[in-house]
Amino acid sequence: MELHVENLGVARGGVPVLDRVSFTLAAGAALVLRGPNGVGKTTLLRTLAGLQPALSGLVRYPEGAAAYASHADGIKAQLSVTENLAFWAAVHGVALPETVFATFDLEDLRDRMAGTLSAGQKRRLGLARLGVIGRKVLFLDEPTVSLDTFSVRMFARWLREDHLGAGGIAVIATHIDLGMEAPELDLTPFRADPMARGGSDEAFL
Amino acid sequence: MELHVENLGVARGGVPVLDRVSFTLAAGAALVLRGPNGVGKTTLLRTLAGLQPALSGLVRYPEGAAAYASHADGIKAQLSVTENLAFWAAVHGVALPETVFATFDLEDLRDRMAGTLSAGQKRRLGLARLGVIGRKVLFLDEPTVSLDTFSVRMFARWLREDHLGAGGIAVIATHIDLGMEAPELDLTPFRADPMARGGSDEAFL
Amino acid sequence: MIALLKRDLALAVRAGGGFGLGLAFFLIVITLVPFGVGPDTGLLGRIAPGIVWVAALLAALLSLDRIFALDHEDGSLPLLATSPLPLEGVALIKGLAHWITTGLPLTIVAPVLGFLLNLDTAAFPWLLASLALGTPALSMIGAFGAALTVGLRRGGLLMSLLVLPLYVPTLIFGALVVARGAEGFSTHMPLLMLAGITAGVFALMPFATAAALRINLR
Amino acid sequence: MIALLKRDLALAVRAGGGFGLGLAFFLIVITLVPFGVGPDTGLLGRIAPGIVWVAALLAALLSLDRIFALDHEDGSLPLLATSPLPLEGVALIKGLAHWITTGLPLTIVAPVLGFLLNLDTAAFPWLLASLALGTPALSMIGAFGAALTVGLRRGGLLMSLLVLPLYVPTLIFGALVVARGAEGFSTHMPLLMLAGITAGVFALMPFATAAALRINLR
Amino acid sequence: MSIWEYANPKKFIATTTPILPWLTGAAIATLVVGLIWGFFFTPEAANFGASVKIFFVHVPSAMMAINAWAMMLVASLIWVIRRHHVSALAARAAAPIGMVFTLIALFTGAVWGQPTWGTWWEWDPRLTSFLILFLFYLGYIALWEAIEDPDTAADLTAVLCMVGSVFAILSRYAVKFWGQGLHQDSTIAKVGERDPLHASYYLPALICMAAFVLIFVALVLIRTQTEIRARRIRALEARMRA
Amino acid sequence: MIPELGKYAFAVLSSYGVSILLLVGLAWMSVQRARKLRQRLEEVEARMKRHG
Ligand code: HEM
Ligand SMILES: Nc1ncnc2c1ncn2[C@@H]1O[C@H](COP(=O)(O)OP(=O)(O)OP(=O)(O)O)[C@@H](O)[C@H]1O
Ligand SMILES: Nc1ncnc2c1ncn2[C@@H]1O[C@H](COP(=O)(O)OP(=O)(O)OP(=O)(O)O)[C@@H](O)[C@H]1O
Ligand SMILES: [Mg+2]
Ligand SMILES: [Mg+2]
Repeated sequence: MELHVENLGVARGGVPVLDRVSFTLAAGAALVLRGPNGVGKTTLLRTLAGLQPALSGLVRYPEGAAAYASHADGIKAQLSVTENLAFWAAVHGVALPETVFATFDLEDLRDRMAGTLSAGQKRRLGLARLGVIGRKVLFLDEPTVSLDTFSVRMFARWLREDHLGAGGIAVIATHIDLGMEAPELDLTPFRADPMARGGSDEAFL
Repeated sequence: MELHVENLGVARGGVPVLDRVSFTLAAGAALVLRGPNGVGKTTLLRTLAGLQPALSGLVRYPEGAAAYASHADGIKAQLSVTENLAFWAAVHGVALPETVFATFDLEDLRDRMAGTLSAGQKRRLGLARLGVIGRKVLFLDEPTVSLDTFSVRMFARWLREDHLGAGGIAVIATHIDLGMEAPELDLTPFRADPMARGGSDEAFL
Repeated sequence: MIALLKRDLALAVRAGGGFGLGLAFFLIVITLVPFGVGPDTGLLGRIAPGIVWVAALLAALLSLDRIFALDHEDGSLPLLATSPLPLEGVALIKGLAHWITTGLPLTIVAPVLGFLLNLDTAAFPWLLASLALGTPALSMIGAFGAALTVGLRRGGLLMSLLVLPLYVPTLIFGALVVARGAEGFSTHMPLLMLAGITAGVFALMPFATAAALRINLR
Repeated sequence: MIALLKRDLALAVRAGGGFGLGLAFFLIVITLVPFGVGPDTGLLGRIAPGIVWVAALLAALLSLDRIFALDHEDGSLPLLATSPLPLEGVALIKGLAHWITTGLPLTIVAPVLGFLLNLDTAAFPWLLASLALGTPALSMIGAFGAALTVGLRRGGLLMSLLVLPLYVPTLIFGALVVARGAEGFSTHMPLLMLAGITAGVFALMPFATAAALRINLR
Repeated sequence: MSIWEYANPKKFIATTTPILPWLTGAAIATLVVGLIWGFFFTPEAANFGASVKIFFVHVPSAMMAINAWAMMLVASLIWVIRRHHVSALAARAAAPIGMVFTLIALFTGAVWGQPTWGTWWEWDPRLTSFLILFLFYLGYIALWEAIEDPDTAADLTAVLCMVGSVFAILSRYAVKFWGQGLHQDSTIAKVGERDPLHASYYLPALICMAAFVLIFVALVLIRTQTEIRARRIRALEARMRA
Repeated sequence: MIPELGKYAFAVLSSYGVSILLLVGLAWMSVQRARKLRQRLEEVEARMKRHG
């Protein structure tokens, strides 16, 4: 199990955003992406997760091992917390682990309709999905937005012990401190020259 | 100009959430609301802004002086950054101040459609609206979510110098450090007894 | 208020043709009817006034959820409610913008569609007059329905259910104007009624709409 | 896949009656037509097959945007796309869920509405048969249209525009079955065609729908 | 003591519970008497034949279908002005009953029309306005069901009920103007005039009407109590979770 | 016993039948829901007492 990224170039809206990004993560390793707003963190993560095509370069990890999580987490307001998680468990063909409610501090909210949760509670539900589906390679876009410090620590603990400890891999974009040691990668130096070749508009330059 | 809150009780979904909240802010003062996820910060701010009725108690500030800002900031994806701000300026009957683009680091993005902004850029646009409409009493719900450290500092500067410095008032809910000294109010002790009277369900208890 | 009208029109144009689409739907419904009913021109001519009016109504209906739902989703609505604009004015402007983007273009092309359905030529001016007079009421009643259901995710169908019975008087008088016009009878009375309905709706509905919005924003 | 079907049905029921509303719309369109056309029962009886079918089509159309748009807005769609489910299967299930919540109830009540429009009693079994056979195709074609427009904010009207021409063959044969049934002619040919269309649509559309989804998710 | 005290949910349940058995009994008794009289012991009419017996379910249900909406309008107004929860819940409780009465009137009218007018359905003004009334009931109920927050639902449905009432009257007028009717005019109110209802029908008809009124009141009370309990369950559960 | 209804038999019988059916159905549903909710309320109140 390894995530290997080589000379990756990514684009958004037809404009190259990042260029020549390379790194390799072994099982159990995490990488924190840093960089100012608009540098291309979200674009990079979506490309890694296979949700949009790369401009150039190469991404390699075992097929069907990746999961992507962003602000919008596929939470249905009209389903209860348990129903939401049970659905994703069923889709991924796994049983809903009972421990997940304790891990993500959702015990008291089990039967609450997801639509009535507060911002941070909703975020915890979104993260709990990751604990349910058990994918090994996680691409997380600002996972701790709206979480209070206690929940941030709780999430970091889960990531460190349950996910990475079990041989998982994680790439995390964030502006705030996660309270866990992991190598950081500042994306500023990889900014693509907007006039560079590449992108779907290439033929017209 | 003064914001006076006395014995305020607020509810969400018919359930009392906070009770007996009191504070007074003079012109030029800010208050940071703290508290774990789900304690009722968002509910309190919405009540203060007049978007939902209070259960009990009293809120007093000059009529028409308040503005509320949350994650959803009324940004139209199909309008450009300038058009978005110009619209809110027109609705509030003020001219669009040229300085606002520099203040919120939007110079380069002026003619960009708002839908193509990154998460942090969109947030900056949402905050710029506050700089445009010039309301004196601000209720801000996690204003710096998704902002990079540079932008957070920039926003704190604006708040301190341009807003509070000009006699404004601000109540801010946040989980992260804003990098500015302001008194904090932890809401945990004000948690309402769920069985307390009050709430739209009162008659049925 | 002018700013709001301008913004709504700009959004309608940019969001992939707010103008064109109401029209296109109107056109398509009218062309579908001959497929369903069969190509008998006499029959088509007789049902034409009713079909044109029902199609206009459905075209208006289908775009109603644009009126407030978008502003609700992106959080504009509470901001507008706390802005210096009176909410009644917002409601009125929203209805007006909806009419300009659907009712107006539809009125203008209606004569062309009258041909498609073999409508008697004598009825064409009446078709135009009745649509011009009646479609504003459809938009304003629709704004009320949209305001009632704005809090609900995809309240589209519920809104149709609420709005359609409210459309009945407008529809009856509108189609009656055209039908009577086609047969050469006096259209005085239904035209007057149509005008009365539109006037009444514009006088009262903004208040009901604003009330519904206030309740939903709570 | 069963989980997805169950979830979609649960959501349809909880979101304020996904079942009832498609039906209500069907009923309302059919009751509106006489208001437009006038109370002449002979005339109504003759246009009834076409009107019922056009109404069924519009009822299906109006709820199409529920198929994918909700899942797109809350981010479920990319998650489903990266899940172990094949996207073709997702498309099929989505079409099926739509049929169960709109096409099926609509087929069941159609005879009652036949009464309202004075449809010949001989045509009732044919009405039922044609709707039962044809509405699944409407849902599946609709899912394709919904997939094409899923990225666009309020693609509702654009979707209608794309989908309606695709509905024409189903509409023609469906209405033809009923009309021939009413007049006592053989309904063999149009019924066969209808069955063919539905079978073809179910064989091919899931692939086209999945392809459209993949492109829109990029 | 003010009459508004009964608008307190507990007081309402306490006062209505002892009345309910009597009311229910009276409703069932009058209905049984009225229908049996109407069905077995009335003569055939000259113009309607034996079908005149339908009169005894058709007219009371048609009457009560309209009255139920009127009651909902009054209850909605009370809710909007005085904000008594029971009033809003009573309006909610009455809607399905009104809808069923509308359905009965529509159905009995339709099967009556078949032998007398030769058609199940005719786009006659009176019939048509009943169809519209049915749609109003449907929309009103659907709106109640669709909204989570009970007070929001009460407010919005009240607004709908008021606006809907205006449009219902407007539709009645529009429909009258749009087609000429087959349906006969009201004769009940014309007792003593030139063409009064025959005396042998008058008494059973009156009993049936009383029966429908009693049924309506009894069901409204039962259903309002149920709605109050549902609301109380909701309130208690919300607090237990919090 | 049943009066002579002639050609109106279906009309009269079905209107009485359907009307009674609808009324009884509505009453039954109302009573059933009343009973169910009364029971649930009692449970909830009991639970409430235990939790204080
Ligand atoms: C679906 C069809 C019908 C509907 C919706 C309907 C509706 C009504 C309504 C609203 C009333 C008025 C009740 C009142 O006075 O407050 C009424 C009364 C009456 N209807 Fe119908 N009706 C229908 C069909 C028929 C038919 C087919 C007949 C007989 C041929 C009929 C005979 C009567 C009579 C005799 C009255 C009593 C009039 C009076 O003396 O006041 N109705 N109906
Ligand atoms: N359609 C478009 N045309 C041009 N540029 C675009 C378009 N869409 C996005 N961009 C730009 O692409 C860049 C990358 O955006 P991305 O969302 O990846 O940034 P990010 O690093 O995630 O930022 P943040 O920290 O604010 O979330 C941004 O500068 C954005 O403005
Ligand atoms: N319909 C409802 N029924 C019961 N409780 C609800 C309902 N809606 C919200 N709540 C609860 O009300 C509480 C207050 O929520 P609120 O959004 O104000 O919290 P918050 O302090 O802003 O939290 P966060 O930091 O996560 O944004 C939460 O515990 C939430 O779960
Ligand atoms: Mg980002
Ligand atoms: Mg919050």
